[in-house]
Amino acid sequence: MSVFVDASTRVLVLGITGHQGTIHTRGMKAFGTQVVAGTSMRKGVPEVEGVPVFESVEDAVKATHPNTACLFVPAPFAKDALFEVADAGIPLAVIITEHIPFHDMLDMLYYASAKGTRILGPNCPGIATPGAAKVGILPNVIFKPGNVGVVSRSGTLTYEIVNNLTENGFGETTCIGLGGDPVPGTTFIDALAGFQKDPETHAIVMVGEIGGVAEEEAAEYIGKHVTKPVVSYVAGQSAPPGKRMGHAGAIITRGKGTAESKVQALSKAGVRVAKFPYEIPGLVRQALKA
Amino acid sequence: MSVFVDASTRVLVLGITGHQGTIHTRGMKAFGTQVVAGTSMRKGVPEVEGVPVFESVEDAVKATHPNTACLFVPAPFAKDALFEVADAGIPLAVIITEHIPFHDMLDMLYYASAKGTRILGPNCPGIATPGAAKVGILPNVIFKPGNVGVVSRSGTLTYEIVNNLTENGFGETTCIGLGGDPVPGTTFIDALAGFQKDPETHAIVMVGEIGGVAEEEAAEYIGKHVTKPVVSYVAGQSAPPGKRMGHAGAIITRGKGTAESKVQALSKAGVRVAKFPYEIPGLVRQALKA
Amino acid sequence: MVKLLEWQGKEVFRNYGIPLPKGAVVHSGEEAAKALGTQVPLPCVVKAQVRVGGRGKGGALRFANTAEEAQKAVGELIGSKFKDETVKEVLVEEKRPIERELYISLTLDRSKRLPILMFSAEGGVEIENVPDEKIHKLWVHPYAGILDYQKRQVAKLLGLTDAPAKEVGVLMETLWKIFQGEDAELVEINPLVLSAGHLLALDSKVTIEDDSIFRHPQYDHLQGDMTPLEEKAHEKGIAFVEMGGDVGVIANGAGLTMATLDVLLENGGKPGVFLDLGGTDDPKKVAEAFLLMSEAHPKVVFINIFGGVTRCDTVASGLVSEIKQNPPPFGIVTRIRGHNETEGKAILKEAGIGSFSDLAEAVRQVVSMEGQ
Amino acid sequence: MVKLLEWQGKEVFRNYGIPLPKGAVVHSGEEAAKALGTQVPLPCVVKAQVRVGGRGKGGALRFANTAEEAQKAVGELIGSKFKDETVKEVLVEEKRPIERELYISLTLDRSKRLPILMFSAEGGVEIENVPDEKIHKLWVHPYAGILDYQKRQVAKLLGLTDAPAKEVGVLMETLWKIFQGEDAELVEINPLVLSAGHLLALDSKVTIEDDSIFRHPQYDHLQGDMTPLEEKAHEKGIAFVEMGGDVGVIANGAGLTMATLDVLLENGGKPGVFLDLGGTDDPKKVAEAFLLMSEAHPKVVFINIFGGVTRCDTVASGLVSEIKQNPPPFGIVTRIRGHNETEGKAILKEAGIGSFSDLAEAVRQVVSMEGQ
Repeated sequence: MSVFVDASTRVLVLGITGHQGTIHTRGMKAFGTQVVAGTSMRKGVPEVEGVPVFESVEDAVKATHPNTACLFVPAPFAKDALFEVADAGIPLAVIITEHIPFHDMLDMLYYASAKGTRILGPNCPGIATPGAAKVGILPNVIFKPGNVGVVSRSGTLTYEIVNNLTENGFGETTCIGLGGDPVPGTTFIDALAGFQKDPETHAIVMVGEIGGVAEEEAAEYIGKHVTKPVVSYVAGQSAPPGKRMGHAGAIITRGKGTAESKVQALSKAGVRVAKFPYEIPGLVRQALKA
Repeated sequence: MSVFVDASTRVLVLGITGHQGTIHTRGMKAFGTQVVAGTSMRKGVPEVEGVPVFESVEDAVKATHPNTACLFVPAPFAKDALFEVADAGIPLAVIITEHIPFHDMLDMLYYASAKGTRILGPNCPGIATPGAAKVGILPNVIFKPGNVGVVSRSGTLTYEIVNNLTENGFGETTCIGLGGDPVPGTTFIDALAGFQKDPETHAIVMVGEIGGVAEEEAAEYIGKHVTKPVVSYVAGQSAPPGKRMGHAGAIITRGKGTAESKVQALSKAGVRVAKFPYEIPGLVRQALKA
Repeated sequence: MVKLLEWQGKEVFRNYGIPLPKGAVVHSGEEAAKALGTQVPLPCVVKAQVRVGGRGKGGALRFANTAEEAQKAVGELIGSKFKDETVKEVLVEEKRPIERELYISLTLDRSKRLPILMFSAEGGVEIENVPDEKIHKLWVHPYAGILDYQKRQVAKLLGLTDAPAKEVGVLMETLWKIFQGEDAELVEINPLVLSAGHLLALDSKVTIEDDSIFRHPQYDHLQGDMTPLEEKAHEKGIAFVEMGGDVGVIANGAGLTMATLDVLLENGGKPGVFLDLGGTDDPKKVAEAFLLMSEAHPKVVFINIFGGVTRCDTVASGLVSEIKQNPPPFGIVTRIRGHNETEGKAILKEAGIGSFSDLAEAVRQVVSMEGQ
Repeated sequence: MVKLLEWQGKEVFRNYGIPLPKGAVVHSGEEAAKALGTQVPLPCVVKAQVRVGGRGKGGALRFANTAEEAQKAVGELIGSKFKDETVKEVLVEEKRPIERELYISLTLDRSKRLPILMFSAEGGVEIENVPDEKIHKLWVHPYAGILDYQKRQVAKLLGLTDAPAKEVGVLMETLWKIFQGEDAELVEINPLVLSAGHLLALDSKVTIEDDSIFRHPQYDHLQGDMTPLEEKAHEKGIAFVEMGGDVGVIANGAGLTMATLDVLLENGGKPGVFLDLGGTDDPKKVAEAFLLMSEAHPKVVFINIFGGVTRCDTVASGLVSEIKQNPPPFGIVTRIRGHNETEGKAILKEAGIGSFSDLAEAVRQVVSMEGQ
């Protein structure tokens, strides 16, 4: 078992003829993912990396029946692309594209939810279920099948943590990168609910960062609904208030979203909180033994 | 048991100080319904028919915790009233108001569904569960508790049929008036699903009329999902094409929505179709014996 | 349903920026000659402004190469009858070269409860005659409106590239704005033509929803396809349909009205007029209904009322007092059921009005009176 | 985040029709005197145009009864420093009678993932200082916009009746149009005043989202609250924050950058600049980062890269070649992990650059070099 993607995942890559689209189609295929189709605004491209390319999502769906979309389309066109995916009835859209205006994302979120499509992202590294499928840009080499579920708002920090877990003998059920944008399609709570339900996940690693109140809300949810052990790290404990720490998600304003409040809420919910990212494998070992 | 309304129903009447609002508040109370609050655009009205009156839905909800709204507000203000009801988290809105533009109703439908509010109507007589609660304008005297579920797009024709059922010794679990407008909030299928699930409903009476394809869709649903006996009558078998028969619902255009196609579809799905409304009690008796 | 004439629909199109041929509405040959000298270039098309369809085959569309020809055509059309509709206005329009004829419309899909955009590369003929597989459909979410990918899809399926591909996207948005902004039931362009490399609306079909007229007073007095009596009833808020037979039917509620008709026809009755009092059973409406009925000259009137909210005795008293004041020139059969039915029937009996409980029995009485 | 100056925000307000006092932006006392003679009536308010808050207490807002007083105030303000921000422009505005001071704003509620409208009857002070129970909140659905019942609600809670009750409804719709139309992160009016019985926006706070600038080029060159170096990095698409210490940190990804900082601070290091290369580990960006770093004059630079998509050896090669070409004026410690880590470290070692696997160990080395 796993969360959101598994061996039955069939990926449609939107923007497959772009630089990123092409590279990561190769990466997804190398991971063992069934990449069944691509779309492109460029006309007359028959295939990319052995994957057939269509002019519209509707055409791709009719011919290849994907159940997951991976969006690499440039930010100004992402909203329309997501509408096309939702109208075609694809239940999961992983949006890698960064710099999508949050006003667009609000429209996308409410349109997608009316059509029954889940969005993961935007501005996220994607999702990987080792041994089954990867949708996005996560590096292939860091994963190993196992019983730890990982969910994170960060990119490279997550790679680092997963790599560390794998090097320490652990493996992952699914690794979910939520992305750091202010309006995420999928939240910690959605991912935690998935891991709680997944029988193969025995422990959950949740990587948060400063800004917003997503970690506090997740802590409340954990306290009420998650019986599996959760290990967490919150990045940005030393960040100065009011400064953007790399992306729009990581900003502390008006005394809200501080690392302190997040760490406190998580600890209160029974989460083992690491002070530094490299403490995570040790805490997971403890948790699994307990 | 029953469908959509029961003894726990707590009604908020929007437009309670209007002529219709006041009369039917009295009627609902006489039926035994818990009418807990009303709202009005008129300021400074403390109560109507012993029901406290508030200036906003939010105020009414805070004070009296209704779980059903009944709208008598004039058509130009119905959309805003429904938004207010949906934002207040009330899960069922029965819209009696007629002449609401269908463009408004489209907005209302998608807003309500995003907020988790079911709309019954507009332009409908409401819903009644004998012995428990009535929301709307259905006459009180025609009902008796029993095991027949009734769903209809008509008003008085339904009263006539229910009265006929009751006079013939039957009683009703719930009687649902969908209303005859082109964009109904609740459809035959929603009601049929409710009756199928309700253990006390042993037979279902479905009163259709010409126009649209709601009866054909209901027939398909019955064929697949309804195991209880269904008796039906379709009004307007003699209606001339292209003429409106009283309200926007009842129009035959482009050869679609004819009585023939409806009767055929229902018969094919195993429904006992009455040629005339007064045949219904006999068919129900047959159905319950079979 | 307010059904706009072609020129009225084109006025709406013009206000929203849809490209149209130059044209003028005229009421006489002289007006046509004047317009051709100034606003409208030759050669031209002369189009009778009627609401019924099939104008092409019926001679309601003519072509003219000279002002004289146009003047003559207009003179002939004005006052002529086209499928029972008298031509009062004629649209004189420049004749534009036509490379292709397309079809596009926006209306409500009641089944999906969503607006539906229909389009076809086979325009210029009645859409009913275009085979299903050549009509493309897409649905519009009321909040999101026309989406960019849908514009590309339409351009592709219509075989449009370059400027017309862009124009059709703009047109889709405009149709959507009209559909929502004017509370339309239907906005149709047939044919939408490719003329000198650009899209152009050659015809218009726009209907406005009755229920929305409160926010569009400009459409209030535009006639629909109702008869004068239907119009009169409409103004009083009574649904009234003329059908050609000689039994008048008065009932309350659309469903009950239709059911009454069903039983009547099955028993050999010929409904001439039917009149739906609506969900109410207000006695005042009964009086108004009687006056309207008199104007339709039925042989016998059948009143079928179910007393729901109002009691049967109230309705019966209202009915009797109206009949006493204005003795109607037709026979009356009543069937009154529901709340306080017995009391109601007693009142009617006293006034000498036949009254039944059983619908089939009542209808048999109506048919026998009709046959006398 | 593009933070508009008061007068820039008011230009936006003016374009959308929000009522404002008469005013003029001036750059000198002379310009002020000219404006007061023509556009702006006396008495007036003289307001330094700076992005930081607390202008009232800090002397950046002055009142003037005569043109001379105003000219003098403007002369004093122009070129002065206000919390590190130099005043370049001054807004001279007519002084209007104030009956009440209110607060209203629209921003994003990240928790509910919905726009939030906040309003309070206690305007004119920093909203942070208004107690929670006096700030009212309502949420706006992105598709449905401001609803009529919400307008009534706001008017009621603000204690507005008659004309101002209607005006606040219109204002809410206008704020919503600005919020969506200009892709704003925040649209705030504080104070919104009741002046001679009508609503008037006395101040403006508008910030535009960076990511939306592609469709609002007019905001492209309006300065935010970044330092010149931060600005330069921003133009290159590199997130760059100056913090005052003397260790430069280069990492890839916001999370990893922050984690690096966390470990550094905990070990007694003083981060001076940090620089997020973003989700990429493109060697070219490393070169650009080095040039920016040099300008910030750090004592030691710590490079913490996780090789995800790009391999570690590629990154190491890029790094070495850049360092050979432009020998940097600071010490370097690297920690490179991930794909082809071993090969990468070998390359760095050959070039004499210290390289670690363990983050804590690397950080201790950084701190020891910083202390030298």
